[in-house]
Amino acid sequence: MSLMKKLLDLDQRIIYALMFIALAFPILNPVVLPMDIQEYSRVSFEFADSIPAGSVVLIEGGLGAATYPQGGPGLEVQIVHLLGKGVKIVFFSIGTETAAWTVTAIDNALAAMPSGVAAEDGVNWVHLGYVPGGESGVAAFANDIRSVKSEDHYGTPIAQIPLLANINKASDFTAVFWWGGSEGSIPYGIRQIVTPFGVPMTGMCTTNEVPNYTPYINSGQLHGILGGVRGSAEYEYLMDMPGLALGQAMATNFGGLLWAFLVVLGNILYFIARKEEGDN
Amino acid sequence: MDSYLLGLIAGSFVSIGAYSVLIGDNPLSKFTEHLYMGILGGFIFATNWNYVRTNAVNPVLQGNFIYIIAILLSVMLFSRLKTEWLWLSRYPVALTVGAGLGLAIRTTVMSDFLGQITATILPLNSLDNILMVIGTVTSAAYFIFTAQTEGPYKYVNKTGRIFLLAAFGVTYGQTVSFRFELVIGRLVDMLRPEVANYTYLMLLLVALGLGYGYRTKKIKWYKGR
Amino acid sequence: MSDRLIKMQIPIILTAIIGLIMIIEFFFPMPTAVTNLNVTLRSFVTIVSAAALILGTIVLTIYHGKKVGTKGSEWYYSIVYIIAFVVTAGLGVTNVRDTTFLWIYNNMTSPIGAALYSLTAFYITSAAYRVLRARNWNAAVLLVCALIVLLMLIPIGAILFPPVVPIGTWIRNIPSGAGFRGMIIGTSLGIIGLGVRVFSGRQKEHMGIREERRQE
Amino acid sequence: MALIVEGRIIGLLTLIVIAGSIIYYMQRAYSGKIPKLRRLQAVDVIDEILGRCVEMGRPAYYLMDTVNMDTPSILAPTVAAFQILTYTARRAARLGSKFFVPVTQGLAYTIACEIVDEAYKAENKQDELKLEEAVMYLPDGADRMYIINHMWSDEMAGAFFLGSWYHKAVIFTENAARVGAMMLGGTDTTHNIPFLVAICDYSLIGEELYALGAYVSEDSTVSSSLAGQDVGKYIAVILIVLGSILITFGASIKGLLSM
Repeated sequence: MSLMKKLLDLDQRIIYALMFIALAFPILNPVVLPMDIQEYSRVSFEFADSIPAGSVVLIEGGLGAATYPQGGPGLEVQIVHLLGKGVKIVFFSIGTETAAWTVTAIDNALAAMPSGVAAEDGVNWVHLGYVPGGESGVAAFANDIRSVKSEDHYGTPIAQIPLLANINKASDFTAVFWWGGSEGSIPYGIRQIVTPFGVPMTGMCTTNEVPNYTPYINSGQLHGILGGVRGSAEYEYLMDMPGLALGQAMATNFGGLLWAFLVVLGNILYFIARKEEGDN
Repeated sequence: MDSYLLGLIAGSFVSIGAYSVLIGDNPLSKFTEHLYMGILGGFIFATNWNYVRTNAVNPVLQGNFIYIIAILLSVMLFSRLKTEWLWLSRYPVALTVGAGLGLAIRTTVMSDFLGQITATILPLNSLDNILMVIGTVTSAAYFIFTAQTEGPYKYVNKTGRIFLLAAFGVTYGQTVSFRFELVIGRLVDMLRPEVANYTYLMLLLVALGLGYGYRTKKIKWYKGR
Repeated sequence: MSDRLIKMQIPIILTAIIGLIMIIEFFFPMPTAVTNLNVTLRSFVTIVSAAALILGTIVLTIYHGKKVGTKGSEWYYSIVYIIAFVVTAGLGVTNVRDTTFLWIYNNMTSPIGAALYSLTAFYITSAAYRVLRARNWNAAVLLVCALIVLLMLIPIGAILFPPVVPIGTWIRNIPSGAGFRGMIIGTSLGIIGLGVRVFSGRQKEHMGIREERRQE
Repeated sequence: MALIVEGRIIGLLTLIVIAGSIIYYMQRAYSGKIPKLRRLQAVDVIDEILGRCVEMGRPAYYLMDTVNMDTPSILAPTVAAFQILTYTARRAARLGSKFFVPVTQGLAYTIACEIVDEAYKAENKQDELKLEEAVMYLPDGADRMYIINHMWSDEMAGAFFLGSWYHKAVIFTENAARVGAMMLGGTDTTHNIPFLVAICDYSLIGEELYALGAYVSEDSTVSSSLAGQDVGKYIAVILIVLGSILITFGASIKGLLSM
């Protein structure tokens, strides 16, 4: 059997092994290649970067077990970014599971916080936890926070939280960051906060949902959007904080290139083999 | 060791077991298969048991007797355990198929049939629009069963096929990238600094075990094709 | 009542009636009683489906039990199944919010599930190497579209081959969009046809009924 | 109160026209007027695959992937897959091929049991059937490992991938191909049909799955209904072409269609 034939009938397990290496290598040794920043991500980042120190922003944490690996790293970097700029953050979630994952994001961000940044619970940030009721819950929250929440996620009464002393409705926030994950909840924010209160908003969703939200971006209701792991990675890249998302996005590079290489190789070999057969 | 770290390690080990299926049928993949099936079976049993209890049994206990019908239909399913009574399960099937097909038909005619037609009605003033109309028409006409593949219809059929294949190619490419993200997500958890050493140890043990098995021919090695 | 009536005709008529109620409710304004009835019927469907899953796991457990009892081939694996099943089901039935039960779900079931889901990445690659070959024009179309779209999606693709981004976007929007539209229109007609055949009682194979035909 | 819900008038009208033409063609077939249909290659492929399995003494797998019968969009292809299963199981019984049908949902499982049981009864081969081994319930998700492992250890020679296919499409077809099985695939899910088309030896695209279900019933009145479905396709083609020409000259029929 010629080498050509052997290569054409390559044992599939060799391909699997190569794929494992191609996908695991960049995770262990993050190689950061220059990356084109997508327009929507750049707009979203610049929007976050333009928030003045001292203002209070609202973050909806909608990442769950399935979406946290892609969105979580981005959210963590954003928390570091905003707190580092002296911006105060109020968190909430519209799901019970996602409220718990938001705690994870806050904890990881605090651990990664550069020293000297003020990041005190209740003063610089507060996590209000789960707000039930879906879109109507968001509406109630936007109109009167105290009507839906009497204590924060950890059980501290709202009256004892200094950050919330002068905050009770959506118009008290400078901006909204909606980390919707795969919840499909970004329109809730647009309909219940952006439109009635005029608070500017941006957010994050999974890659496949990006096309659904482009109309909102074109109409100016949404200031860009971060899509999937690539969106998170671009945030890390722009912050110069290479982390899990950047590693993951770069890892798709190697896998994708290997895939493309194998397909092209398969075709070249196929045509050579066919020509040889034709000659004989 | 706390339950969080223990969970990560357990997750890493069972993932290795799951990935071992890539080699072909082997004892580790068989073990993981049965373990997974058992856990998942138990999970499905428990959650559905709970669902039936809260949504059918409890309403009846609270005096909502119409749910007795649901319980009765559910019990009929168990006729499966005796072949002569199999026909009893046709009643619950009638309910699900009737309701399901009815719901499918009423939405498909609006969103799929009329919706796609309306979206394709485009002014023929650009190449893109013209291609869109031609592509949709020919690929819909590809499925005309009463037309024989000869005469002018042959060309319609061939054109439709090209558009369908382009659509399949795009989906193939798009899925590839998304699937890589899935492996990467799993690997990230398995290769976390606090777990990585356990993962490597497990990999080593598996490699040694399987290697020994294959060398001594105690495990069947499937030839690659 | 004849045997044929209860075993065959009533289920078929029932299918048609329930199906037609669902369709009529959608197109015609209905009194709330009918809408409520439909909601109840749909909740029955979910209950019956849940019960069916319970049945399935019981049958599977009986199968493995028999295998252990008769020491069938590879019966020792069945013990693994039974232990895993009994432990998980036992914990879950006593309390679905039990922490050990949830721990098992989060740390065993989801990782295996995620790992198995991600197996697709490997098979998609080995399949691509084997079958994505430009054997003829049709295959070439599929191959080229797949390659361009993938390169468009990975970050490095746009750096190495900048034109893939506009070309890929165009392919995705126009030819591919058109192909899928045609296919969706066809499929919707297939569903309607299936509905008509089932509701009119012409096709009843899904109930396990197959009669000898009048004409071959 | 309006007689028909607003915005759904044209939908209802379309449904009546399409269903009406399907019933019309079925009625016509009673009086012996049978439309000439293009032959679906897949009908012969079923026998070819089963024949190959008998020859090699290896089993054929009949896989349907997602069979959640409470989800309407999944139910339709599943019912079509059951109709084809009825035919395939019967052919398998007649030819004496080993046959394996794993099912991942309880209700579908009872149906599959009944279908296979009836098929072997009809061929008087009940004694050759071990129902609990031929039709097996596997929890959705866990079936992936079971089927991959068994594809290798059984060295199956033929496989059918019909129904509502999701991510398992590429997992099973690629393994089956590597084991060396001959495959027939068909689904209507847009996300995963590329894999069935690219990997299987023969494939059914979208509506062809439903058509095969009608075809294999071997009842000319049923297969005649396909001619009725074609009326719907002609309607679609005419509406699109006519609508586009009209809109080019400034007259839109879109408003009419959304009545």
